[in-house]
Amino acid sequence: MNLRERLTHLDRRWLFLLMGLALLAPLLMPLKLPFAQDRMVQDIYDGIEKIPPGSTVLVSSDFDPASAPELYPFSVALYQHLFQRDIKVVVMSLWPAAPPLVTKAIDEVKKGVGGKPGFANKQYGTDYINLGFRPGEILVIKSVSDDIRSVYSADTQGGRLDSYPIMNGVNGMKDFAAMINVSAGYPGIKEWVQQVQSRYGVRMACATTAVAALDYIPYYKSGQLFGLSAGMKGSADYEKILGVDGKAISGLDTQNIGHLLIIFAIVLGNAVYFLGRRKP
Amino acid sequence: MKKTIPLIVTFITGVIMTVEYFSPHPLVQHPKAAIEKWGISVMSAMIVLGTLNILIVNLPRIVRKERDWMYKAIMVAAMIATAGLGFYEQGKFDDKGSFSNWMFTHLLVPLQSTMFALLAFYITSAAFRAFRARSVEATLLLAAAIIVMLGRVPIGELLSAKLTGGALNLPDLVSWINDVPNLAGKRAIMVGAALGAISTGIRVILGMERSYLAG
Amino acid sequence: MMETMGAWVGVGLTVFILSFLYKDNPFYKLAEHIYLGVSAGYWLVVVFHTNILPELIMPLRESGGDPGKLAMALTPIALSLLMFATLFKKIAWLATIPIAFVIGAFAGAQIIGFASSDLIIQIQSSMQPLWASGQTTWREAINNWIGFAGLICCLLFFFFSREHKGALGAASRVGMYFLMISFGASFGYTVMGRISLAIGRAQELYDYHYATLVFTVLVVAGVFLTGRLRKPPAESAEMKQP
Amino acid sequence: MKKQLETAGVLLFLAAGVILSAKPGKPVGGETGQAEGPARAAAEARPVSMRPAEVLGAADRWNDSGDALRLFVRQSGDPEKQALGVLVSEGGGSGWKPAAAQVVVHRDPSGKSTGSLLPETAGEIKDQITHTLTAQIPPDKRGVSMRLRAVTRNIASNGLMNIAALALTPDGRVAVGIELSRDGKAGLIPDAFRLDASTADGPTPLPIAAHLVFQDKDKAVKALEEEKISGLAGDVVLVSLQAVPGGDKPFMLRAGFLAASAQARDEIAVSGPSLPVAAEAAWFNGLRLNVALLLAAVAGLIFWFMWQAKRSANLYVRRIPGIDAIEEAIGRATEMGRPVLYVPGILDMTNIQTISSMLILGKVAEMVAEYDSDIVAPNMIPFVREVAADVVKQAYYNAGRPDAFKPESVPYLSQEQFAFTAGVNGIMLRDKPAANIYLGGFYAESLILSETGFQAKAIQVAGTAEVTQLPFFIAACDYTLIGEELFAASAYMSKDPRMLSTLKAADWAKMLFIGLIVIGSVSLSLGMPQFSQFFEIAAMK
Repeated sequence: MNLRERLTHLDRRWLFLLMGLALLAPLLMPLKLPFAQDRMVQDIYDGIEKIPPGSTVLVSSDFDPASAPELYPFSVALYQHLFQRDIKVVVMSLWPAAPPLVTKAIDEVKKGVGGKPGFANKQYGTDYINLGFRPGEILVIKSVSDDIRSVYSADTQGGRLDSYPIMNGVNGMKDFAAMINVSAGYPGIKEWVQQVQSRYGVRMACATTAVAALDYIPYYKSGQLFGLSAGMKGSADYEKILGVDGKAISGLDTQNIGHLLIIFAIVLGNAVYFLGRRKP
Repeated sequence: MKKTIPLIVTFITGVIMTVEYFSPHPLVQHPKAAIEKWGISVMSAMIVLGTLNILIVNLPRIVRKERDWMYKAIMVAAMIATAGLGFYEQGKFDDKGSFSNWMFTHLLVPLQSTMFALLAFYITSAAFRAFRARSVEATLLLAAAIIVMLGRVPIGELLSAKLTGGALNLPDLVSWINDVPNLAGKRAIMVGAALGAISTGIRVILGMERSYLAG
Repeated sequence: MMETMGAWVGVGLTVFILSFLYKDNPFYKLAEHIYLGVSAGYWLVVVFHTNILPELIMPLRESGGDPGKLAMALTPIALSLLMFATLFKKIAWLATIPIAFVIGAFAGAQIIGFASSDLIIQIQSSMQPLWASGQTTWREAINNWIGFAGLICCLLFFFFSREHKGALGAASRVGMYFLMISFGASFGYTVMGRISLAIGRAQELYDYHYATLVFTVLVVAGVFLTGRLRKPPAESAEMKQP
Repeated sequence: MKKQLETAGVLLFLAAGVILSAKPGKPVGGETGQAEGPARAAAEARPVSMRPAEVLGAADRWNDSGDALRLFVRQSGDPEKQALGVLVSEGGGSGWKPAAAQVVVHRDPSGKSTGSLLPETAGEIKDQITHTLTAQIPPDKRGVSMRLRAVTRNIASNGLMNIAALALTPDGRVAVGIELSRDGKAGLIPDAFRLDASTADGPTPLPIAAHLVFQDKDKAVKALEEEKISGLAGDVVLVSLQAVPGGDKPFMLRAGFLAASAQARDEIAVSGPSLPVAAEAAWFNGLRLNVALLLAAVAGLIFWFMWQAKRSANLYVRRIPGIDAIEEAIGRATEMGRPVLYVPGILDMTNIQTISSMLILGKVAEMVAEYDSDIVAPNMIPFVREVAADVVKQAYYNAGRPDAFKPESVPYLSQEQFAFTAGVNGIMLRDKPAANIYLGGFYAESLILSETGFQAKAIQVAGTAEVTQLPFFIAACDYTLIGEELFAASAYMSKDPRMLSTLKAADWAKMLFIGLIVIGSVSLSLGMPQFSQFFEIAAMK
């Protein structure tokens, strides 16, 4: 069996092993290479900087643990940024597994994370609120944007919305200075843009997984989204702009080797394939 | 009757939800709000039904000791344990220190994220074994993919700058690909998909598309 | 104590699932079924506590005998209950009513969403100045030309009522190339996304490396002990699952 | 050779991208980043100066949606020299933006801004000023004059009523408060930035949300915080309230100006109550005319071709290469005596991709039944499984072999994505199907399925509208139906004239869009933005 044949019949578990090593190696010896920030992420930052302090922003946290490596660091940085700007945050979710992650992220931010001081003074119900999950996908999106209380009579703590000062005067999409969607798929960005952004003209930005990000470029280019963060790189960019040393920046380190491995695999696989075709 | 009633229901809800965008009149807006609220209830019932189905499908199998019945039993036990604890603690999955939160953090999170983490491995194997430059299309796709893959990581940025003496900035090229050719392609797909969705929507509302009634 | 135990459990389950990469084995199956059970239980509780209790049952209690309010509270409950008709063969068709209700609502909402956001806004923002003037630089103008031509060619690629010959054929071919570049870019992003998913896990395993080692040894030994470690056939049979 | 040339051409194109994407100067896309086209530029332009100015009125009819309100302002003292300022709101509440694009302003050499109302809008102003009132400050109140000019009402898109009141702050040292009352008795609400029913004297039975919006809101907020209100001289202040429409008694409004100091807001002046305004519902939101027209055009095309299809079932649709591939694959599977694997995706029946997939499944199963071959169609959603089983059964019936249908050939595997995927992979490795057909909605499993199928050397035909998954299918499958091609294939295979007619309608709609884009781009290049502006969504303006 020559090398080409061996490669053709290579057990894929060797490749799994290689990828495993590629994932672990940077943890042992970080490369810490510098990187340029994406303009679309810079736009999110600039957009939030433009929101006057004291305004209320709606965050729809539509992801679950599966996409947490990509989107959780973004959420953390986002709450840090919003708290830093003294913006009030109303968080809701269209994904059932999201609300505990929201609580966790905000707790971390309050404690202080990534070299940023904490925001211990932020009060639940006054500075932020976690409304929780509702089933119903676009129907929830539509109801929330007209009248939050029609779907959310209570928050995750079981309290009536009217018992929280932050909800005072907040009834629908018109009362939010911006809407930020952290989305891992359906229901997510597309539904928010279609049902809410194009209808109410609310300023909207999104963080999404790298997988889906490019599908939403048309929304960004048409101005429907004022910023778009793609996957872990986007989260790392945001952390960098914000001056946080977060999880995404260290994660990006791991991506270096992983990407090189995949490119190597594609090139090698094709080489083997074409050589094999020539010698039938 | 079995077909007519659902078709009428679809027609009414569909028309109200369409017209609602154009008419701010309360006679349209109030039914619309009710449809949204009721629809949400129906969808939560669907979820409950789905969970019930797990029991209905698996319990007989466990009782009959079919193949892998032990795993099914573990699944049902895990489900009942989670649900039981959750109901006992009133669904407070985000209360630190509660059992529900422990289950969420130490069972659901690692399990779900590892399930998806498998994809990182599969993509390596697929890259090696299945992604072939068999045609002009596939070649082009892989070329663009490699550029983007390199341009999105620090090491690619560094290499491109070093190798070309700063003439080529990969992240800029990636931005250009995203903003120009990618935009054209994605927008065309978006427009086409929108046309498809609209025509299907119209057919559904008018009862010409009724495949969802089968079964 | 609970936390440490939790971390060990988490690492253990992670290793169990990753063992699937080697081949299907009882550890993976165990973890998989725990996952299915836990997530189903989680869904049930969450839906009950976030919707059924506050939005369906509470309004009933709060209606206070007011017939109008009572009717408004009862209708969604009745609709939801109809869903459960599927469980009974004879009246199963009744479940199509709530399904039809939701499908109609989704269809209507989507018609509007797609028409406003994905058609009209996209068409509007595709209208770009094609030569440099005022605010537009030449570089932008060239990019606008590429985008303009690309979009039109891509739209022509999805043209079905004419044979793709001659000019239309050429245009649709160009359109296909644009599509391929755009798919290629997505492909690159997807690779990035997929690798990201594993990074969190790698970090966790690294952080609790004692647990990782213990469980890895356990799984390897277990796979040996169950006697399934025969040389797999040439084709990867590890995916086999009934 | 042709292939190589084409590849070279495309690679050259990518190389051109290097040049186009390179710095110097700003990155492609411009420094504004997201800005694209004049629409955005206009939205972010500075408002025209309106100092000192007088609010002429607000157009009532235009904001019946609550999505926009336009104000007309002219320079006081000189009615001949008019400037027209326009504020457009996103949603009637927060986020009022000056839209300079709609202002016609001439500047004379002395620097004074003069302008004229657009002829048609001038007419509308006259007709539409419905409620105007003026209030003079009592002489002892520092000699500041104050006006509450226009009060408008409308129904917002959420069915609530918007009431907008305009007030002017001539000397700039004041902020504004507003009063809402049903009988003219309730007191002034002394909060310049949050108006809420709960802070009024006695609870108002209406859910009221109000906003104060300055032309430059950021500046106003900052100024108030720093107690430097003087910077706001001459700004138009706009207050919008929402109230539920219905047969209730009408509302009245009063505007009051407060001293700027945040600690002590001395009341400077209060206007008299406005004329009663009552909520009234509108039937059609004129601002959404463009969406209505476009939707009508698309629907019209669909209905027209449907009618055509009924009259003459002669609708040409080109052959789609993917269909040949499917037929070829089934043929080969039959020859090899191996089954055909058909995966209808993992989405529910509500998804159009699944619906299309079911139509194709019917045809594929029919072919399989005719060839006396086998089909396996695993499912992830129980409901889809039921439909798929029906479809396959019907197909066997149509092929005249109803007894050959086996329910287990349409198995339900698992509702969990990866368990389902593993199950399908198991089928591939066990049953060794010679043709794998993946049509419908796919997510992450596309990669795993197509790789396993490639390794198993099956002919693979895929099709999905999930754009993110297309790259994997294209790279690993023999033929891929891209997006709409999936729907086209289902129409083509069903030969149903109604389906074909939708396809034809979509083609014509695309032609229409191409036409619009060409006209819009050319007119924009010629400096005529009106055409493209017509297509702007009201909320986005």
